[in-house]
Amino acid sequence: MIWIDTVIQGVLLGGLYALFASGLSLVFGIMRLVNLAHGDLIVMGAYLILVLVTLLGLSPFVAVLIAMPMMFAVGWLLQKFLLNRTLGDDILPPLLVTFGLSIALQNALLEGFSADSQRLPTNALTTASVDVGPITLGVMPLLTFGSAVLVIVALNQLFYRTELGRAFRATSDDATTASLMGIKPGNIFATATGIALVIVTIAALYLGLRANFDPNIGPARLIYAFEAVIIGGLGSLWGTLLGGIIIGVAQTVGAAINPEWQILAGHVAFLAVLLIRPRGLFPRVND
Amino acid sequence: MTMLALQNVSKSFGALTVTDDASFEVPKGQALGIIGPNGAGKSTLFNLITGNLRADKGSIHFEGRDVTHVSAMERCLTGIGRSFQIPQPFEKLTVYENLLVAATHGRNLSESDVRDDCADILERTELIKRANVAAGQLSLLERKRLELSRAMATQPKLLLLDEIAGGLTEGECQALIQTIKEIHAQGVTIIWIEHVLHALTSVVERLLVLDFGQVIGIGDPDEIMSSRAVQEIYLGIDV
Amino acid sequence: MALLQTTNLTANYGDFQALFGVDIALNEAETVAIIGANGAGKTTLMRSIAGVLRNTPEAVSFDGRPIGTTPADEIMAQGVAMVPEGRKLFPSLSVEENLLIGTYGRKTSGHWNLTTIYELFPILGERRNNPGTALSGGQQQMVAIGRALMSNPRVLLCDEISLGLAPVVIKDIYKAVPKIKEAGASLIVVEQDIAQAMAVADRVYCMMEGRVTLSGTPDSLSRDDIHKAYFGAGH
Amino acid sequence: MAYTVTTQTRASRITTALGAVLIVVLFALPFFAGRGTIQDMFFILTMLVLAQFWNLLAGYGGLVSIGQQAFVGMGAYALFGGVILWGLDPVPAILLAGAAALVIAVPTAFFAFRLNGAYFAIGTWVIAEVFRLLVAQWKTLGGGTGTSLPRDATRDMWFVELIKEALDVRSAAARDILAYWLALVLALVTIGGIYWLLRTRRGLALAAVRDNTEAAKSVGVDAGRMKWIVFLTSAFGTGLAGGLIYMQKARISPDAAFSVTDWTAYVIFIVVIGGIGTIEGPIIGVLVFFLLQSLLADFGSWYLLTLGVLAIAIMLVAPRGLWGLLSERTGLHLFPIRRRLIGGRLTSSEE
Repeated sequence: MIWIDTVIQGVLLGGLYALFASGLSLVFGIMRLVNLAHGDLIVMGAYLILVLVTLLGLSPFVAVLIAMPMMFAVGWLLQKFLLNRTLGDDILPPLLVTFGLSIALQNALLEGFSADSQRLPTNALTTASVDVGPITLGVMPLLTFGSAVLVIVALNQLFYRTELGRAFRATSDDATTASLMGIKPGNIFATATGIALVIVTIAALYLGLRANFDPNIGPARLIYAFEAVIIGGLGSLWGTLLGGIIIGVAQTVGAAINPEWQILAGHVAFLAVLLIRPRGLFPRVND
Repeated sequence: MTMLALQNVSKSFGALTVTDDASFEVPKGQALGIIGPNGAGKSTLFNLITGNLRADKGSIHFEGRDVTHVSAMERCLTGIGRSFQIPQPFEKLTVYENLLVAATHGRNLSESDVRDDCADILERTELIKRANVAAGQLSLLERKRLELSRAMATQPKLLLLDEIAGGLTEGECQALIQTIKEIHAQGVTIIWIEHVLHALTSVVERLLVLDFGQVIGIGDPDEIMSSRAVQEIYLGIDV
Repeated sequence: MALLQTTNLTANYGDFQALFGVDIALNEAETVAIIGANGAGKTTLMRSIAGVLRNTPEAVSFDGRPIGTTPADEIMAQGVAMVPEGRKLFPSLSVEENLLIGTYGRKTSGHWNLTTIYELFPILGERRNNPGTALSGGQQQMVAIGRALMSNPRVLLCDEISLGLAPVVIKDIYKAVPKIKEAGASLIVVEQDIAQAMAVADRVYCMMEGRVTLSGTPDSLSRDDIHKAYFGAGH
Repeated sequence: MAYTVTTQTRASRITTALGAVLIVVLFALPFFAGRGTIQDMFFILTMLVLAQFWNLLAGYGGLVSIGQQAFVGMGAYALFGGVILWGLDPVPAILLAGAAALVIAVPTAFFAFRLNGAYFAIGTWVIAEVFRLLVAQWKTLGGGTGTSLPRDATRDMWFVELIKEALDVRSAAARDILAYWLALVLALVTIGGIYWLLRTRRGLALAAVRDNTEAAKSVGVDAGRMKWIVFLTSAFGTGLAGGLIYMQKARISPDAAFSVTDWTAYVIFIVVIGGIGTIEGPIIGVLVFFLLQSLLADFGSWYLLTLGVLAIAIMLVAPRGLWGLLSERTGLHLFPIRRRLIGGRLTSSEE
């Protein structure tokens, strides 16, 4: 029984990792860009929500709604004026620029908010739990997982049901031909990163509600996100969710055996998948 | 003696079949020309022979040895040299160093062993005066010459030339033909894809026509050129 | 004043000059063919007009405005659509989505919409939900043409639409050209296939090695002239 | 007339001469410089070694790793393990550090080579994390909190007594001088070794693969093997540096020894700022890095913030770095690797 509980907790934790990963997956899927500052942007999102909560006295769930358009703008501008300039055949510029951004962002947050760990204010709802048969599930993990599923459904709708989604896919296939259709690839990329940062903001909300955060925890979130993306197969959003779940379950099961093994177990699961299926579980055909 | 033999070689990219059941042989010492319209699968056929691509079906034999599953690098070592359609020099290396890579690795020799060979090739291809210039700074003709020189530096028994005369002036083209004729006269087997037909027909002994990845015809250049299939392919069909 | 024209247009890839001062013009309601062997610079010319390659502002003009430095997406929005060489369908998009994306930058009502495209190429209607790349070469070419038509362009640039297609398929595709003209577009058709090009064109330019070597109406040009302009003297 | 090949230029002959003088001065430094200078120089030299190896990996091999801390950390822990568990002297244990890094580089490469480009980068990072977490389980070496080198091991270290007597210094200073000399030797061997490698036919193949992998394969270059050679070489060298750095620190913890900021971020910034793909670049880079650190040391995180922004700016404005800018303008190469054919029909041509 305890094992079923552990696995379910792991699945729900996987929802959080899928939220971390969806933005990364989206950006990679469209422009083959790996943003090494992704984890730090999540942390930045959490601080933004914290500032809004503190200054305006809002609930985190309301503050996130204000933070989302702000983060969209950050993503749009970041892509349009910085990252678009690094795209090309050479992988060094995007890697090094986003790595520089990661370090700069971490230290800007350190300067602004100090190294003290913070937490978003929780209320009765977020600490509540529900009993499903013999198993007790936290409302917060359930909300997180539900949000992850919702985000992925919404992204899939956007991708396959809207004109913007068509433009995303077309630009990802062939940016030059897309420009012959009247598409501005630079703006499409900027919009994609903007949307990725909206998802990052949602991830930041749950990051901040569920645990303490400080300016230095970004890189570890990037690694979880990256593992989820690779396990799922590049470019597959449902694969990313499954990847998140695998990391989550591996971590909770690892922790149940020995608390010190939690993180390690997640990494080992990732390496095992890499060993058996180097292209992930659901690789895109035309990659 | 047969230098190269392809048997029922096919290659597809998704739904698109770019090489369709191709079979032909090239005897040792012969120069074979390959023609066909854009998109007929000529460069793919080359990549299959050099090992830059792997065939889905069929087999490729080089000097009697099955090389179907052998890597591009090893095929080079067994004596298949190539030039690329779009010149692909090592841009930051000098012209001489470009040859040196090919000569030392393609034949597994030391630098001092191959120095004179490389210089000799550069003299023959008229690049010697540019030996110490970075390849990235060469003109188009020089890049084409470098493609040829670098392929020669591996001392190939079979030399594959991919549109080496395209984009050159008539005079430049004639000079290049002369060089290729000399290489051929030394006994190197040549397969040459070319759109500049008069360049091709002045060198090759046999012509192969490719269309939709299929071998439409192979034989004497004059006969092939006057065939209806080639007329249709090159000058179009009447509506 | 021509609808679209190039003036002393040059183009380079690195230090390789692909075009040397090309002057061509397209008048309203006209179809112009550009023929020439591989490497003559035809595709480079098309890419320069469509804005994929940048030039000086005055090198290309459309409707009296210089567009030589205008980005491709804005040129398309002004009404110059291109059927690119090699079809270039988007593999992630279905047939219908490939057609719909053609209107992304220009939503002008006119003769062409999904219904009329499916009338022009009925097979596309049947296969509307297939991935574009699962189609045969000829059908893919139809999608590429339909995609460009969806924006109801004033000028349609067709780059080697017979490329890699069987003769019977080429005939099928070319049957659409008169209907496209009828609906009001002016066309530039780039072809290696001389016979096809001559049959549909009002005027012909022949290119060799980055220069226009011959131009005129199809009737005024003998097969011998063309042969020379095509392969160069000496063959 | 026959052809000959040379790589020398006038600048390189001057460099050789000046370099020889510089090397003598550097070896003699402990005789007239203070302990602070020696410690600064130790830091500069070890960072230079790390930077040269990362540059070999990314700048020549195209393998952008963010996991070099794995080799620093494993090297350092192997040294501590050798000293604490087997009673080795710390000086020879540095070789053990290199060997340990080499050993873990094999499985690391096996996994990481399954990933391409940017994913290779994060993949190496994940693997470094795995090694950090595993080492944190190693209770005899202090687990997560770490441990120190035993006092008698550092006291009785090889050469320390000799240095104490010869220079008339305390044993702590003597250990610093020893570490400095070892770092100097390591840096010289690293630069000399990389320079030698680049001038062999393997180095030529490496440059060819970097310029055009497909074409390189087509002329017989084994591109896959080049990747392995570069990866293993740089792991070994990074491990040696890691061992040496922690021999000098004499205190280790998993978080410090496997720090991505200290052992990879700084190193990347050094190479990018100085100029990637050249031997001169990391040398310039490490000097700029040290200068910035001295200037901004009092400003805490502003320092790293500045470094990050500077690296972004350099990558966008001058992707070949400061040395790239300089050598583009002047054509100067202190470590020329370009072979020039002379003689024969080239005799009349200008040099």
